[in-house]
This record gives sequence, structure tokens and C-alpha cells, in this order.
Amino acid sequence: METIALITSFVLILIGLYGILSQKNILKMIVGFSLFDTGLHVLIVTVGYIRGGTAPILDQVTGTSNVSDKIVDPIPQALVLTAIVIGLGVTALMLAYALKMYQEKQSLDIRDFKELKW
Amino acid sequence: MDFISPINVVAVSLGAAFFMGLLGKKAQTVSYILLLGALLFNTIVSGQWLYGLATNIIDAQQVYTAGFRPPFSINLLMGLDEAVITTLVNIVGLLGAIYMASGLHKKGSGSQVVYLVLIMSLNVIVLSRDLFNIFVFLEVGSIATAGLIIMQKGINAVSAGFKYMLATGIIASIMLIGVIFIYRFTGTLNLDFVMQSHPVLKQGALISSFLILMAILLELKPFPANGWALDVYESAHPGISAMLSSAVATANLFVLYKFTGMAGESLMYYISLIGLVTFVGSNLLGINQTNARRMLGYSSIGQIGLLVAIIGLVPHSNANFKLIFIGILTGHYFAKAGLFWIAGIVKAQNIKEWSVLRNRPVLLFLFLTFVLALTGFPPFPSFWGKWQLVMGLSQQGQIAAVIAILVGSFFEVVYLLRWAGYSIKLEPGKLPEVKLSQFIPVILFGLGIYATGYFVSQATNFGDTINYIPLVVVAILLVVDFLPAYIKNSLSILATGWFAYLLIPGQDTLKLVFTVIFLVGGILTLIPGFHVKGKRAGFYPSAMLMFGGLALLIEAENMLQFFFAWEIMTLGSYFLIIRGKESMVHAFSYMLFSVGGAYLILLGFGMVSVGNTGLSLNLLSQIKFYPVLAMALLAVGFMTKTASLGLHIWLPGAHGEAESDVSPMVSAILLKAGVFGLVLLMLAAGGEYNNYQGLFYTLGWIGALTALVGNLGAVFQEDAKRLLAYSSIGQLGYILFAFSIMSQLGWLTGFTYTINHFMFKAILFLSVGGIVMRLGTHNMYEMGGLIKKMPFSFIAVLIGIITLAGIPPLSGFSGKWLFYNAVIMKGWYFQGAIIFFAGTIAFLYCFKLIYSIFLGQLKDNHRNVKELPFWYLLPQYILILGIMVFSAKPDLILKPLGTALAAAFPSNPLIWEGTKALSQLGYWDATTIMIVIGTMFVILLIWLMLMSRKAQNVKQFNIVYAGERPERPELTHVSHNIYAGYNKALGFLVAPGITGFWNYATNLVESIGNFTRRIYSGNGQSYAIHLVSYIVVVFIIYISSI
Amino acid sequence: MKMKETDNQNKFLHEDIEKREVIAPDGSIIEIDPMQDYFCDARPQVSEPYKIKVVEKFLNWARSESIWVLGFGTGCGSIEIPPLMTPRFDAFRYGVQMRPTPRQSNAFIISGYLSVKTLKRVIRSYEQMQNPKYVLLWEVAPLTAECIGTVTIPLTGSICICRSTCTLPVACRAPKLYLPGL
Amino acid sequence: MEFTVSKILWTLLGLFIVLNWGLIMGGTMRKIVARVGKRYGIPIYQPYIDLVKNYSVRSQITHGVMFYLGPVFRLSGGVGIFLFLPLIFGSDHWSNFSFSGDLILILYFQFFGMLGMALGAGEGGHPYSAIGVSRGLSQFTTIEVPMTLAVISLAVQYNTLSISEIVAAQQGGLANWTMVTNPFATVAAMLSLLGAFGHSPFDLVKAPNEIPIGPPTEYHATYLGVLRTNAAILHVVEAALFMNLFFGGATNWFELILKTFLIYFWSVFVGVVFPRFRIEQSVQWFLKIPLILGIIAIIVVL
Repeated sequence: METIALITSFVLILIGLYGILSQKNILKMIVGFSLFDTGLHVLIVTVGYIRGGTAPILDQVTGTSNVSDKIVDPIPQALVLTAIVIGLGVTALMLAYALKMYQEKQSLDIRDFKELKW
Repeated sequence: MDFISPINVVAVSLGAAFFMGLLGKKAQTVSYILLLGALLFNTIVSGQWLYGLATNIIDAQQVYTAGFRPPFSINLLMGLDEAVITTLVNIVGLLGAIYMASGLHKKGSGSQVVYLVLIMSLNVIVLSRDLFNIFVFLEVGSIATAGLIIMQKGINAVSAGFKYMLATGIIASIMLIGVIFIYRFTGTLNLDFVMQSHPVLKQGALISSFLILMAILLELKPFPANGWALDVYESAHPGISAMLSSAVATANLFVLYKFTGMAGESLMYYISLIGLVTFVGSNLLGINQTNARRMLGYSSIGQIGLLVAIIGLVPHSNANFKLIFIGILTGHYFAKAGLFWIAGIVKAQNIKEWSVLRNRPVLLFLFLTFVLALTGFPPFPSFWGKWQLVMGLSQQGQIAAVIAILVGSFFEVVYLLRWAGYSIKLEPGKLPEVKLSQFIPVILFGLGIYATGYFVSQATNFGDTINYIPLVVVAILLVVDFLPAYIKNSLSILATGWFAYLLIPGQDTLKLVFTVIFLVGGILTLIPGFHVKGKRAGFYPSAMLMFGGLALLIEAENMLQFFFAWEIMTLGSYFLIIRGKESMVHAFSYMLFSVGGAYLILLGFGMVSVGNTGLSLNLLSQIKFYPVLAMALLAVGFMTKTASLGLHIWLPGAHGEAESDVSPMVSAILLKAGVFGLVLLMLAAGGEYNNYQGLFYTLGWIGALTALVGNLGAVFQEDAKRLLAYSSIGQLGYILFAFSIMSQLGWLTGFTYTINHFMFKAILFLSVGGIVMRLGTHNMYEMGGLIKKMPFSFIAVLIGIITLAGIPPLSGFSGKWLFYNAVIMKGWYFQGAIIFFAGTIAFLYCFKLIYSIFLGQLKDNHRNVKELPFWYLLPQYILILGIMVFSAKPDLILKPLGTALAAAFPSNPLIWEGTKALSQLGYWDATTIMIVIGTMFVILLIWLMLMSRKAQNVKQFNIVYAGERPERPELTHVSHNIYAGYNKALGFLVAPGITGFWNYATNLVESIGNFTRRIYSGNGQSYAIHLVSYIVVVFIIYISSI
Repeated sequence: MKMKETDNQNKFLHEDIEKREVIAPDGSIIEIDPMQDYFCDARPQVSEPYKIKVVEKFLNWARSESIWVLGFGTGCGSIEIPPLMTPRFDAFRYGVQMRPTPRQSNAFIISGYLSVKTLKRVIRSYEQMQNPKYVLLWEVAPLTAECIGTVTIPLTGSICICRSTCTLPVACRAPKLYLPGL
Repeated sequence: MEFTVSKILWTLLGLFIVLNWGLIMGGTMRKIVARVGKRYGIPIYQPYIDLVKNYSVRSQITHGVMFYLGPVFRLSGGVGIFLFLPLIFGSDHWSNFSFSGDLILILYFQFFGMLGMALGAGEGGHPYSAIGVSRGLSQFTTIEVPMTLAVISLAVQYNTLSISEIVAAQQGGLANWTMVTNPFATVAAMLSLLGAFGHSPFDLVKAPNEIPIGPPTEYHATYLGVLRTNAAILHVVEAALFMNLFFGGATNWFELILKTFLIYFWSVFVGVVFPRFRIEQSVQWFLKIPLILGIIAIIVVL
């Protein structure tokens, strides 16, 4: 289970990275970013997973003793929430940029934005 | 005193941002005031903590959020370091908001909120001790930055912002992976706990810590994976660029510093390597920039690289680490923010358009302040930082790192000072209107950098021994710069006289010679300034900077004082030289050689300090670490000032194109600073029985060849001042040679030459400079026949060249006589013969000088020229008096000098029998010779007058001209290229091989830079690829090394 | 019309001798009158001979034994001057020496015809000689103006200008005939 | 040593003798040159007549103060060398004021007259003066190189720069002369002497056919008299310097006259035989064989 999740996450990360580095269309690059982020999120959750553990909510199932053995690590889950939010922000801003860039040049090809160099 | 908890920074900022968001677009002014209020609050909080921690009123304090102790909550640490950094961040945040008032105001609350959030996030990443928290706020900061970048209209800013987002997105993801694995391996996100599990990190979590550090390093824009940052620096609003360069970089550097606990030694090594490569590489590419803001971007990246290198190189336990770091950091922080702000005021992109600053002298002054602070000149903080850094690294034995740092600094100096030169010299355009809100932050930062410089200097080892009085004098002169020139001239003379009064009594004989040359010479060369009408803006501060530096040089007892004085003097002389009409290029090359020389001196001092304690100049006599090499570095450093062969190409232009009364200052006086350095060095080397015979033998040859090439160069000059400048090269070659002999006679020769050169070169440059001023041309072939118009100058020049040529009975002959004896006793026959040959070549240019200017045919347009002004003649005749006294009674000076030298050079002294000097080989009685020649001359004159009938005066064309009449004076005056035959025979010796070499070197550096910078293709995707490949490459290198 | 007159007047003046204006380094304009500014018009001043006869006689003997010659070879006669110094004639033995500069010469040999063009050179060279000075006119050409018709000047003119001390009225082609003159 | 009246009178007498010998020697040399050219030549006393004539010219012009002072400088140069040079070995009377300076003083005092003359001629405003001076100086720089090497070689050999001591070291027969003990230095110096005397092939300064007589073109009358006086003194004195350095000096006037005559004759002899160099040829020539000989001279004494 963890292995699958781990592999999935790395595959996602690599696909995302490949997308960012190879796609010329800005929107596709942003999609690559999203994939990258998703992979990361899966990775975070996987890292916190404890085999057989339940959701880190203190209720009757978990009881109050030896809680940490029964639940998965709650911190990565908290982290992933933050990370998702941040990823959202980044994606939104990137899209805003993409819009602006399209307005300026009627193009979404990253190679068309090379005025600044050297 | 109540200390406001730093958590309130976050709270207040967020609260304010929230309200500002509520206010919407309508209440822009209110929200702007809220923004300022919040920023001011932040500043006050951090400032208060800084004050409290610095004065030990309060101890470092942890702030726990959510009522738990770590690791169950996020904690903030407010220590002295954090207080300093947050204060810096908040100040630039506040002033930046003021600076961008119109922009932020216009854009409404949205951009203001983003701005506030950026500042807050920077505060948090500095304070926070939680890894994930730091990550989050780094990300928040990046997003805020990207939001601010888009504030600037135009495609450039937008595409740069997108590139920025791409890069920071990748960096953040990498950091996140690192954070998550750290958590996986250590089970905590708290930095302090992570650090405690350091061994764990070493075993299993190496990659995670590597990724985190790598991410932070990438945030700091390592070369060459930094194209995205350059674009932002270039295109964003200058206020934002300033923020990025000073605040964001400062905060990120601090984060790196916090994280270094996680890095093992080997990673630290790579961090330092990355920093050094960035510093050198970025500055190398900066050389080719013509766009001011992009150039500043390169410089920023370079400086940050240096700071990264410092974090990696200097052990944090080293007592001086913080001093070095803060010194260089604040230098960069103030200067870069200031420069970006000025860039916003100037609006011009091309560095050649920056001369518009001349419309506002205050702005120009601030601009120069910042540029010089960046280049590490005193009294700015980066000078002290760099000094400590070099000393510290040397003592660790990290000479290679020192060299890299100096090379990088040198590249930086190249483009920054070229820029400074353009702004001082090129024709100014029109300056856009300057808003007060833009002006105030710049001024405050200008003041800040001086204040910080002073405080950092006081914290430096031996920094408190620095004498600031000359700088105070300079400051006073700067303030009263609006007064007419004669008042400032009197003030300067008074100040120089006062230095002389302080220094001369009780000075030991050897230093006394130089004190008199520097300061009395200073007074004499300042006198012609009375002739200048108007304000002569900027002249006197520069002159006093130079003379103050020279005075400090005499006073210096430790290496720091010496180097401080050396740099001050260089700076002053640079500003003096660049005042000449055509002297921009020449002042630039002068500065490059000087800075290069200064860096060699610094390196040398560093090597001297290895294995020794303290900084005393006496340590020069007990160098433990490669003594010959250290000695050679120092010697070469000093020889850039004395313009020895190979390092001389700056001199003719610099001295030739300087103003009429500046040329004597820099030629007669300033060159002796290099001699002074050499004298100190050689004395410390152990006098007669030293262990550096090979080195001094080489120096002797260099001196001889310098004399030959310098004098030969002078022969073929048509420009009167360049002729004198080349002659200076030659004379300094004699001096170098004479001192290298390392015997009492050799040193007496050296001193005699030094004193003589001071006197006759001042006379010659004053008269020739005055004539150039009167005639408006440098070309000798355009002069002629001026003896009838300027008899007093003629006499002065005549005496000058007789002394120069060493013809008895004047004092030049003392030098020649001593020289022969010294050379023959030492056994340096061939070098001696070359010097002698050079001496006879001096006749050629002496004759050309006096003949072409004063004799021959008077030109039509010079019929009405007047004698030189009194203020030019006065110092000349005082110096002539000096020459006469020294000629008739050389024992007045040489006897005490011999006594003083006897300690270091005991054998074969010069023996005095009354006025007669006896060496082992020969004898010479200057007084008798003077009497005999004088009497004889008078008798023979009477003889001629008795024998001749009344001589009739004729006009200029009454000459034998083969029965014809001359057509025009300019066709009859033979002056241009009169040594054509000589050129044909020996001209190959002065073929511009050395200039060619330096040109080749310059071109090489430039083309390397030009080639390398093509990696910045402008494509955001390539930049992303750079980033990823950079990580991979560094990772592979790193992994393969452990 | 008036313009033309001045043009005609100036036709014979070399352009370098015309008045002109130059700009001084300080920007003011200076008027140059070459005739006035470059040459002095004062007459050469000659000191009186020594009053004591014996001294003057001795000096005169010295002058006559040491005649330094400035050759002014304008025409056919000049070819004879160099042979004068050769072994065959050897004027040296009488103290005769050739000088290249009129300043140092005492005797002026004009050995050819004189045209208007050469005349001013003669006058200038003559004036540059120091007193006492002697002139030796050679050949018939300067005397009779026969050689070239139009532009020669009569003998009287030369004599007037130079106060010739000696003339050799025979058109001969032998260097040795210089010797009696000297 | 002091300036006593008798000392000054002896010196003046020496100067008178040297002047007369210089004039006669000049006449003799010209006679010799004439005889080489199969001419009868001037009378030997002709220089006296020329001198008298020049001093007795009745009009004179001047181009300015420096022009006027030029000949004075020149004559001071010649007389000065005489004053600082010990003429007759072992004689107090004929050692002049040589106690005030050594060989270096004499080497450098040569420039005094040259410079003054160059400046005087320069004020004359004549283009040929400048050309002549520039050529003279150019040539002079390279003449001095072998000369310097020879002098250094001598100083090393005798371990002194005092001329009297150098002469003293050469006493006791031909075998002790520098000519024998240090032949390379002697040859180097004698070659540079050719340049110093300015006879063909090194008569570039006065190059009679190009720049008529170079610097003194404007000089005449008394000026010329002074210059000629100087030339007479200078020739003897310079020859005497070489005599002292290389040919054992002189213990009496006869020896001095003979040796100076021969030394001077050497340059006349070469001058009669060779045509003139161009300036760059002359400069390069001195930097070839004489320079190499000078270097060998130093290597030999090391």
C-alpha cells in the first residue's frame, strides 16, 4: 500500500516535472505544476501513514491510551492541507500571470517571452 | 521597559492586512496609512528588541504559539541575530513603502496588502524555528513577491514574474520534499530538535537536509541557475528590486545560516564553493552589462554569493564571523537598496545615461557612496567585513578562497567603477522630477551606511585605532562645498598644515622625508588652487581625502591602518584624476590597477598574519607563511602605485590628462606612497642582511627596465604632460632600483631620487600644467618661443630639467653619484648600465620639453599669452629654493638619513668630511662644486660680455634660412617627431607590447563573460531546467565525494 | 573696381606676408602683420673700429688672413667654387674657408647672374652677414645683364645694395681667378 | 685642499697652456687632413687668426637671453671639465680642483655645456639647430653606454672612482696601463670616443652637407669665438681624460701633449677614412660592437 502510494507519488512528481520542463505551452506547464504538487501531497500523506492506523481523530475507536499506535501521524495530514492551500495560491497566481501574458502578446508559448536575456 | 512580543509582528500585520482588505479600493489613503503604521510597528518591535538585546537589558527569548512547548507547537526565537536581521528587513520595508508611495497608493489596498504580507513573511522566516513554518512563509513570501512584480506594467515585468514563479515553485517543491523527509527521519519539524538529532541526519537523512539546504541556496540565486532572478531585478519596480535585493536576500541568508546546523562539514564546503562560484561568476558576467538594473542584479547575486560563501567558509564559532557577515551584509543591504532606489529616480536604463545625476549633487554623492560601499572601500562596512574576512580566511590557510574572493571583487569593481566614471564624466541629460518620498529613503540609507561603517569599524580588531580626523575634514569640506574655491583652498591648506604640524615633530628620519613630501608637498601643490575662480565643486574633498590618506599612511602602525589609509588615498586620488577633461578612461584604468594592487596588498597582509598574532606592521619582518611570496605580493601591490614596468600603462593617461594642479599632486606626491610602502617593506625585510635577495634582485631588474621603457616612452611623446608622466615612470624605476640595492648607499640614492623627483616633478608639472592651462593645448609642437612670454617659468623648467638630468651642480647629480657608487659596490653592473642609459635618454626628452615649449618659434596665436599666474609660480620657486639648498648642502639631509639607515645598513656607509662625501670608491663635494661652477660661469659670462660688442636684438624670423624667409612659425618650429631617427633605431623597445597584453587580458575576460552569459537565454523554461540540473549536478558531485 | 586695385597691389605679395587674424587660446583675436612682426627694420649697428691704430691694423690683418666665404652660386660661375678648395687651387692655405651660414662669413661671392627673384635672397643673406663684410661679384652677368634679357638687374643696382668691395669684370672660367679677388 | 691664490693662478696657467695646445693641435690636425687630401692646407697657427677675427667682428645680433648664454654654458662645460680633471700625475699644481669630485662628476659635467649650447641654439629659432641637437643627443645616449661599461669596468678593476688613483695604479710602465690590463674596456671607450669627438663618421650634429652646421648656425662673432675657444680646450681635456683612464696618465706636460695628440689623432684618422653615418645607423652601431666589448670588459674584471 505505502509502496504503491510512494511509487505513485514519485511517478506523479516526475510526470509533473517533465511537463514543466518540456511543455512549451504555459497552461500545460501550469498543469505540470499541479501534477507535481499532487504528487508531493500524496508523498506527504504516504510518509505519515502508519500501517493499519485510522484517521487521527480522537474518538471511541481510538480510545485515549496508546493513541499513537492506532492512528496515522496527524502532522503530515495537517501539513498537506497547508500545502494544498499554498499550491492553490500558486496555481491561481500562475494562471493570472498566464492571462496577463496572453493579453500582452496573444501567445501562450513560453519561448515568446524572451525579451529579457543575458 | 516593556518588550512587545515578536508574535505581534505577525498579528498586527495580519490584522492590518485584513482591515486593508476590507477597506477596498475606495479608501486608498487610509489603507496606505495603515500599511505605514503596521510597518512602523514592525520596525519599532524589532528595533526595540535589538536595543534590548544589544545592551543586554534582556535575554534572547522564545515565543511559543498555541500555548504549547515545541515540538508540539511552532516557536519563534528572538535573539540578537534575529533582532538585527528583522530590524534590517523592517527598516527597508518601511522605507520601501515610503519610496513606493505613489505606486502603492495608486494600486490600492491589494498591492499594499501583498506588500505587508511580504514583510511579515520575511519576519517570520527569520524568527521561526519550525521547518514547515519556514517553508510556508517562504512560499507566502514568493507569492507576495510575484504579486508585487506584476504591479509593474509591461510585458517585461509579467514574463519575468512568470519565470520567477516557475523557479520558486520548483524550489518550494524541493524544499517540501526535504522537509517531509526530515520529518520522516527525525520525527520532528522543530529546527532545534532536528539539529539535536544531527547524527541521524548524517546517517540517513542526508538527502533530506541536502534538499532543504539546496532549496534555500537556490532561493539565494546561485550562479548559473539564476536567470529568473536577473530578469526580476531588471524589470520589476525598482522598489521591489530593492526589497528583493536587500530584505528578501537578507532574510533568506539568515535562513541558510539557521539551517547550516543540519549540514555536515562536507556540505558546508560545497556551500562555500557554490557561494564563491556565484560571486566570481556573477561578477564576471556583470562586466558586460550596460543596463544599470540588470547590472545591479548581477552585483546583487554576486554579493549574496559572497555572503553564502562566508556562511560556508568561516566557522560560525569564529569570534569574527558575525562581524564579517554583518559588515558585508549591511554594505550590500544599504548600497543595493539605495542604488535600486536611485535607479527608480533616474529611470535611465543604460549606464551611460546616469550622468543625469549630476543635476542633483546630493544624489550623485549618495550614488557614489553606494557604489564605493559595494566595492568595499573604507569607511564603509563592507571594507571592514572584507578585511576581517581576508584576515580570518588567511589565518585558516584558505588562501585559495581569499584569491577567489579578491578576483570576484575585482570584477565587481570593474563594472561598478566604470559606471561611476560614466556618471561623473559623461554629458548629463535631464533628470526626471525627484519626489521627496523617493528622496528621503535614499538619504536615510546614505546616512545609515556611514553610521554602520563607523560602528562596524569600532567592533573590528584594531578598528578603534583608525583615525577618523581626515575623514571629518573631508566631511566638513563636503558640507561647505558651496563656498568659493579660495576659502576652501585656504581651509584645505590649513588642514594639511595642521596634519603636518601633528605629524612632523618627533617623526623618525625615514618617515620624516615622506611626511614632508606628502604634507608640505600637499600644501605647495594646493597653492595654485588660489588661481581658480568659482566654486570648484568636489575638488577639495577629494584632495583632502588623498592628503588625509597620505597622512594616515605615515601614521599607520598596524596593517589595518595602513590598508585603510591606502584605500582612502586611492579613492581621493581617483576623484582628483577623473576631474580632467579627457580623463574618464584613464582614471578608470588607474583605479583598476590601484584596486588590483590593493587586493594584492590585502592578500599579502593576509599571508603575513598567518601564524602571527596582532596586526602590527612589524610583523612584516617575521612572515612565517611563504615569506617570499607574501613579500612579492606586497611589493607588486606597491608597484602598481609606483607604476613599475608592466603595471605602468595607467600612468601616462592618468597624469597627463589630469587638471593642471592635480598632475603635480598625483605625480610628485602620490607616487611616493608606493615608494613609502616599498621602503617599509624592505626595511621590514631585514635591511642589508635579508633573506629575500632573489626577490630584490628581480625588483632591481624590474626597476632598471622600467627606467628604460619609461624614459624611452617619454622621448617619443608629443604631449607635454604625457612626456612628464612617462618620465615619472622612468624616475620611479630608478627609485625602485636604488632601494632594491639594499645597501646604505643604495638607500641614500633612493631617498635622494625620491626627494629630487618630488621637487623637480612638482616644478615641471606645475609650470607645464600652467602653460597647458594658458595655451589650451597639450601638444608641444603647438607651443614654442614662450621664453619671451614666460621667463620665470622657463627658469623653473630649466632648473627642473637640470635636476632631472642629474647635471652638476644641482642635486640631481647627488643622486647620480651615489647611484654609481652603490651600483659598483653592489656589483649590479648591467642593470646599472641600463639605468645609466635610461639617464642619458632623459636628456632627449628634457631637451624636447624645454626646447619645444620655450625655445624655437613663437606661434602667432600665443603673442599675447601672459606669464603663469603668481599662485603657480610661488610653489615652483619655493621648490627651486629647496633644490638649491639640497644641491649646495646635501649633507643637511643625507647625513641624518645615513645615521638613520646605519641600523639597517651598517656596512660601507657614506662618510662626511665637512661638505665632502666619501664612499669606498670616490668622493664628491657638492658645496665646492657649486662654488667652482658658479664662479666660473660668472667669470666666463663677463668674458663674453667684455669681448662682444653691443648685441642687437632681432625678431623671430631674422634667421639664416638659405637666403629665404621662413613662411610661418609653425612651419619653422622643428618639434614634431624630432627623434624620428632614434625611433627608427630603438623605437621597437617601446612597442606597445604591455598595453597589448593588458588589452588581451581585458578582452579575454570580457569575451568569457560574454560567452557565458548566453546561458541566460531569456526562456523561463530553460531557467527551470537550469535549476533542476543544478540540483542534480551538485547532488552527484556531493554524493560522489562522501 | 576698388577691390580689383587692391588685388592687383597684393598680387606680388606672398599670401604668407598678408595680414591675417589668429585666435588666441583665450578666445581673443590677434592681428598678425608678418612684415612688422617677424622682421625688425632697424639697421644693423656697427661698432667703430678700435681707436688704437696698431690694434686695428692687427685685427685687419687677422681678418684678411681668415676670410670665411659664403658662396652664392646662381649660375655658371658657381661650378668654380668647389674646385677652389681642391688640391689644385687650395684656397685653404690663405685662410679661406667656406661657411654655410652668412652669420659667420666675411666674404660674399655672388657668382652668377642676378635676377629680381634672386636679388632679395642676396640682400637677405648680405644683411645677415656681420661686419666687416666684403662682397665679390663674379662674372659679367651681374654687371652687364647680358645673359638673360628681361629680368636681370644692372650692375649699379648691385653695387648700390651691397657696396661691392671687389668686382672681377672678366668672364673667365677658371677657379684660380677667384684667388686674386680674395 | 683649499682655494688658495696660488692654486687658482696655477690652474689659470694650466688653462692657458691647454688652450694654446688645443689651438695648435686643432691646426695640426687640419693640416694633416689637408695633406691626406693632397692639399697644402692651412697654416698651423690659423686657429689663432680665426679666433682673433671672430672676437673682433664689429657687429653682433642676439635672439634672446638664452641665446646669449648658450656659449657661456658651453665654455663653462669645457673649462669645468678642465677644472675637475687632474692633468699631470703627482703634481699638486696641475691637478686643478679635482679634489671636489671624481670621475662621475666629469662624466656628468660634460652634459652641462651640451645642454646650455642646445638651449642657446634652440632659442635661435633655427630649424637646423633643433635637428642638429636632436641628432647629437640621440647619438650621445648610445655613445655613453659602452663608455659607461668601460668606466664601471675600470672602477671595479681599480676599486676606485678617483681619477688620480686610477692614474696612480697605472704607473710603472706600459704593462700597467689599462690599455694592456683591460684591453676590452679600452677599445670600447676608444670607440665611443669617436662619437664623442664628433668627427666623421659620427659628425651628425654638424653634418655639413645636410643641416649646414647644425646648432651653431646662428652663432657668429664673439659667440663663435667662445665656442671655438671651448672646442680647443675640450679636445685636449677629453683626450686627457682618456689618457688618464686608459693610457697611464701623464707625469709631465710633454707626455700629456704627446698622448692627447695621439688620442685625438685616432678620431681624426678614422674620420678621414670613413664617410658619415645616418642617425639610426650610428645609434645602432654603438649598441653593437662597442656595447658587446663593454660587456666583455665587465665580465673580464668580475
